[in-house]
Formats: sequence, C-alpha cells, structure tokens
Amino acid sequence: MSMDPAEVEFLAEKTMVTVVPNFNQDKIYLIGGEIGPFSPSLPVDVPLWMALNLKQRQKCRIQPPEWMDVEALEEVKQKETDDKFFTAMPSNHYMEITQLLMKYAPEDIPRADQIRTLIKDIWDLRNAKLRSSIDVFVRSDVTHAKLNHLTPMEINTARPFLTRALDQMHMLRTNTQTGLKQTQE
Amino acid sequence: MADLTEELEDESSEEGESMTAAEVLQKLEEAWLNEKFSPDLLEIKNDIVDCMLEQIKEMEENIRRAKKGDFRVGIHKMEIDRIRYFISSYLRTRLQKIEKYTAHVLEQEKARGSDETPQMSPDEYTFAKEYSENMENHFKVLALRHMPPNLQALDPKHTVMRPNLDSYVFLRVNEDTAGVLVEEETAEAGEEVIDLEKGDQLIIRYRPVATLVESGAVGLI
Amino acid sequence: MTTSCSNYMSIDDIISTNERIPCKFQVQVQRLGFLDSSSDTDHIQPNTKLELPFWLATALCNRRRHIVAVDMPKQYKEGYREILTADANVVDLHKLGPYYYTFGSHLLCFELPETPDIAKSLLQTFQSRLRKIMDASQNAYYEDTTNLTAKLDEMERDLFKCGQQGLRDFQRWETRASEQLKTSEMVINHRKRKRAVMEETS
Amino acid sequence: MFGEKALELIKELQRCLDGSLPPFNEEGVRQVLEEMKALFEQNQGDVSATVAGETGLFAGVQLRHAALERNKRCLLAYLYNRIQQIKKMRWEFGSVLPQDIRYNLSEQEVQWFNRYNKCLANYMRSIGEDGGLDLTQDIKPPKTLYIEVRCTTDHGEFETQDGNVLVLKKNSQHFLLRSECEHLIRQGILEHIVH
Repeated sequence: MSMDPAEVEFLAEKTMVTVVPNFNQDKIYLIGGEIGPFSPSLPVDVPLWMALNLKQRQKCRIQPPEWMDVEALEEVKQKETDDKFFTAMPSNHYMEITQLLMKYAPEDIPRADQIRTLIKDIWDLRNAKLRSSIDVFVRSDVTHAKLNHLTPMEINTARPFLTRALDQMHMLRTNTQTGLKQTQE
Repeated sequence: MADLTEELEDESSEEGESMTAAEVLQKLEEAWLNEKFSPDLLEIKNDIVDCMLEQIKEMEENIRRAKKGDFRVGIHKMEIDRIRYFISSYLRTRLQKIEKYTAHVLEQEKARGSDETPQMSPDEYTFAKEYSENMENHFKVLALRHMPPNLQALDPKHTVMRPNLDSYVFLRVNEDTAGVLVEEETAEAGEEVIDLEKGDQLIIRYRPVATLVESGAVGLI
Repeated sequence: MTTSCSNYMSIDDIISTNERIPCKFQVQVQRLGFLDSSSDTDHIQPNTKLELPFWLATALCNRRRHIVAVDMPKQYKEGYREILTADANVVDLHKLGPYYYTFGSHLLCFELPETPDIAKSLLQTFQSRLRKIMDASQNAYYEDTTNLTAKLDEMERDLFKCGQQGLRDFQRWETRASEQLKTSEMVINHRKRKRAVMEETS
Repeated sequence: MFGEKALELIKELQRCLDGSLPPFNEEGVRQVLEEMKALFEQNQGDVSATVAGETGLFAGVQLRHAALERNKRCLLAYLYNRIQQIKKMRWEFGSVLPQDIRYNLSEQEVQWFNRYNKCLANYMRSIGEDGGLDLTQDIKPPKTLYIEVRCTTDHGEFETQDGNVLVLKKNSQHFLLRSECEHLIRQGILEHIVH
C-alpha cells in the first residue's frame, strides 16, 4: 500500500503553530480539543490547518516556528553534512511545514528565500544519504534496518522503490534458502 | 456552541477507561496508518469509527443552530471534513483489501473461535459474502459450468488470493519490546532475535511484527 | 514460487509460465505426435526433444512423474551465470528474459543439480544491478524512459516504475500540482478515445 | 501447442492496461471451451481404453490434463482481470457507465456491475448510525472548504447544499463547497481552478 505526499502533508497539518490573531473570540471547542481564546495581538497556538484557514481569511499573522530561522538551519545543515548518520530534524514535518508556509504566508517569514534554499539543501543531503544507505542495505545480507530520524515525507518518497526492491529480494533469497522445493501440482 | 470535550465512554478498551474525543481521533489516525500500510486486513476499529461519526453528527447539528456569519462555522466544517477523510480513507482501504482477498478473509472469519474478536464489522462481512457470491456466480455462468465436469469447481488451493505477509513495512516502536523473532533458523544461519526500543524506526518484513501492530506496541508509518 | 501471495489470476505470471524449456521425452506419448511439428508420426517417441512451455513441463516432470526430462534453458546455464558474475550491469536481461528472474525462480522446482547455483546467481544479479536501477529511476525525470529500461527484465522495469512513482508524486506535491482535484484517469482516457474515433469517422 | 487461444485472451488484456476495456471476446472464450471439450473427450476415450486393458496411455492423459488446467486458469484470469477493470469504473465513472463502454461488456458483466453497485451501496448506507457515508467521495485530503471551478460542458441545473440553484453552463465559473462538487470534477464536468 502506498501513500500520496498530499496525505503526509495532511498529517503535518496537525502540527501546532503560533499565530497572532486580529480578532476577539472565546475558546473554540473542536472535536480534536479546545483552541483559543483569541485576542488581537496575543499569540496563540492552533493547528497548522487552522492557521492556514485563518491566514487565508486575513484573520491572523503566522509566527514561523523557532527552527525556521537561517542561522538555526545552517547549523542543522552543517550537522547533517558532518554526521554519517541521519541527524534528528527540528520538526518531523520540516519539509511540509516549510512548503505550506512559503505558499500561504511568505510575507510572515523573514528571509524566506534563504530558508527555502536551506531546507532544499538539507532535503537533498538527506536523500543522497538515504540512497547510499539503501545501496549498502540491499548488498548486505541483513533483512531489516533501523532508520531513526528519517521523517515521514522522506520515508514516503523512498517507500515505493525500497519496499518493492526488498520484497523482490526476499523472494529471491527465499529461493536460495529452500533450495529444493516442493513439487508443483 | 456546546462543549464537546466531555469524556466519552470508550467500550473498545479492555480496561473500560474513558477517552476524550481528541484521544479517539488520535486512535483513528493510528488505525488509518496501520490499515494503509499493513498487507493484511486488520481488526476493525468500529467503536472509533462510530464514535467519530457521532461526533461529526453532533457538530453538524451545532453548526445548523449557529448564527449566520459565525466565524467559527468554517473552522468546524474544516475539522469535520478532515475527520471524514480519515474515516472514508480508512474504510475504503479496508474495502479494497476485502475485495482483493475475499475468500481469504471469509475463510479466517469461519475459522475464528467464538472468544476471538472478528476482523470485519458485520456490514463488511455482509459485503464480503455478497461480493464473493457475485464473483463466483460470474465465473460459473461464463466459464465453469461450460467446462468438463471434473473442472467445474474452483480449487481454493490455487485461486484463493492471500496477502503477502512478507512484504516490507516501515514502523515506529511505541513500547519497548524485547525478543522479537525476525528470522527463523535456517540451514545456513541461526535464528535472529531483536529488541525494539521505544522511538526506533525500522524497515522490516510485516510477518514478524504483525501481532505487535495489532497490540499497538508498534505503529506503521 | 515460495511467496505466500498467490498469483493464479496474474497476467504476468500466466505469460511468464509460457516461456519454453528444452525437454526430452522419457516415454512414448500416444496420439499426440502432432505436437512435434518436425515429425509426422502418430505418437511422440521416447528421446524426442521438444521445447515445452513451463506450465506443461512442470506437469510432466516432477517428483511423481518423469514423462519428460528437462534441461535448463541456456541463459541460466553456467556460461551465462559466469558472465553475470563478471559484470551483471552490462547484460541485456530483457533479451535473456523478458521475465528473467520470475522464470528463473520457476525453474528451481525441477531440482536439477545446478538449482542452488541458479538461485544464488539470480539473487546476486539482482543485488548488483539494483543501484543502477535506483539511480536511473531517481535522477532521470525524462518523459521518455525507454532508453533507460531497455536492458531491464520485467521485474526490474516494475521496480524502476516504483522509483519513478515516488519521485513523480513528490515533484507533483512540491510544485503544488497535487492540490488540484483532477478528473479521474479512466474518464480522461475514455474522452481521448472518443475524440479519436470521432476524428477518424469525420 | 494447447492453450494458445487461451493465452491470446490474456495477451489481449495485457495490451489494454491503460484502463480501456476491449469488447468481451465471446468467440475467443468459446474456442477455449471447445478445446477443453475436445481434450476432455480424448482423455475419456483413453481412460476407457485403459480400463479395457490397453496400456501406455497414461502420459497422454497427463499431458492433456495439464492443458485442461492451463486453459481453465487462463479463462478464469481473463474474466477476473476484466472484472477488476469494470470495478474500477464504478469508482471512476460512477454508478452509470457511458453507453459506449457498456457496449463492450458482456451481458453477464453488466449483471455483475449492477450487483456490485447494489452491494456497495448497501454497505455504504450501513456505515455509522444513520445516513451512511459515501466512500467514493473524499478521495483526496481536504485543503479548503470552497473551491473555484469552471464548467467544461453544459450540464444544467445544480442544487447546492444550502438550497441555491445554479446553472452549470459551459465555461461558467463558480465557487462551490468542495464536498458537493468532487464527483462532478472526477467525472470531468467541472474543472478545479487553482492559483
């Protein structure tokens, strides 16, 4: 079974972000929990999907998450370059959140272009790393692997190829182990 | 608008503890992910589905009563859309598996002990039975009954489609679990046992972790 | 095959089990001489050599029956296996295939002395060609991929498609193309065909 | 070789994996059943001869039996894979198939489709306490409540959930609830405009 990147994004939209509203409103009781209250200029945490909805209705400004900062991301990029393994990302949905904020609230993000480039660099670095580890993995005889710190979007992009390759390899490996097989009917 | 965060009685949990709507929603999301990535049909989470549909219904009634132009209505409608997507996609994924492995899931239902929980909801079961009859009837009318007498039956040994439990899945460990047997002993190598640590992410064949998915010790991602 | 998913209904499996294998009849088969187009006898005589499709060979040569003896097709014999060991990446597996792995896996059921070596060779060949397939499917975002997949067997082509799928889905998302609700594929194709028919007839 | 006509049926499907469905090959199916009948009769003849004391017929019987099984498999796979396509059509075109597609279905396949329609509808109606849930909707995760759409054909009147009646005229643009026009987009009557 596979998943569309839009569905990974859908999951990412649950992430809480801080918005600065321009309206007054008591608490909103959602099925998923209570949100608010809202007062003009007072920062409040809401799920990303709601932040984007408010933003499109010009009812708030979105505060970029702390990690969405040029200096912080340069550090993340450096660590990713230096470390042989995948490093922990500041957000499990860094790619999707960046995408969405860049599309719907670019004016709320200082130095948006630089951030966009840095995120893309980090994504590319990690993807190159992922491909090399896939190569090592399939050439070895191990049958499972730990993939800590890989984010859902990264997993999802590698999923179709990787799972199919391993499924096929499992079949070919089983062939070599059973050697002599049951006579077919 | 009414307060909807009141505690809900959740009949599905064995301890009989109650869950909030938010917690049930979280469970729905997990069930959706597991169902999407597991090759096999998992146990239906009927209580969760019904509970969420009930929540949606109540919320829709609240919306109907809301004043025109109430700015919250849009937010509530969005949330309803999101939850309905989870439910639809979850049930759709299950339906696809039921259609693909009809004979297999019906076989398992038949073999199920009376103390075991069923994989399918009663309505899914009805669907599976009707689907299977429709398919068999189709084979019979167009092909089987025109064949020589000794070839008129479907041989389940060949024709029953079964999920490939050896397919690879990605998972995240929710609870420390020691001693998971991942490889049976073979002529060339001994058995392989691993310990799963909470928070770990792995790519592994589904078969050795199938029971851990059902119990919630790991979640598919 | 040992995988637990049954493929009785699989189009690919049916076509791959039609690949032929050199067989030698061990006994006389009466009244079926016409299957051997090179002779006009009524019966198939012992020692007649015929290339039979896999589905038939496996019914006539197994633990219970020895109506024919089978030989491995040449692309699975030692000579070819040596070439694959030397450099699997340059071999045109589609030419040797097109279902090189699947058909090769089927052949293992005959339990010939070289069976273990064939099984090993299939696995190693797949492992050593994988990186190239992965890179090709990930780097190339060409419209036309026939070039890249020409030398791949059907199983590898399927894998290549999976790699492209992951990439294409991601790129559609990245450019926000996935936000647009689309007309379903079947409806689009149906319209295209209808239009083509109208143009032909007008 | 035996089984060749049956393989032709399978290859016919392989050529049409783009979602089109060739006309049901009644003649092809008939020929395969004919070959099976002939194989079976020859085998019956050989079996009676063996009972009567003749020897050496066993190998031929085995060979023909394998051919019978092969033909059976191909024929069932032919029917099965066509049904998979037809089922997909239920989800993509809706419960009513375009006339020219229907024309390519055998009568029995039309019946299968109608029965599938019915048991799917029954199932969807049963979901939840009341009203049910249309699973052919919400195919993609929701992004916004309302979307902008353009009509690709003259479709006629359309009543929205809040009771307004719109006329869907070719090239007219509307702002509609996503949940109420998703079907029309999938069926190609509306086009989703994104900016």
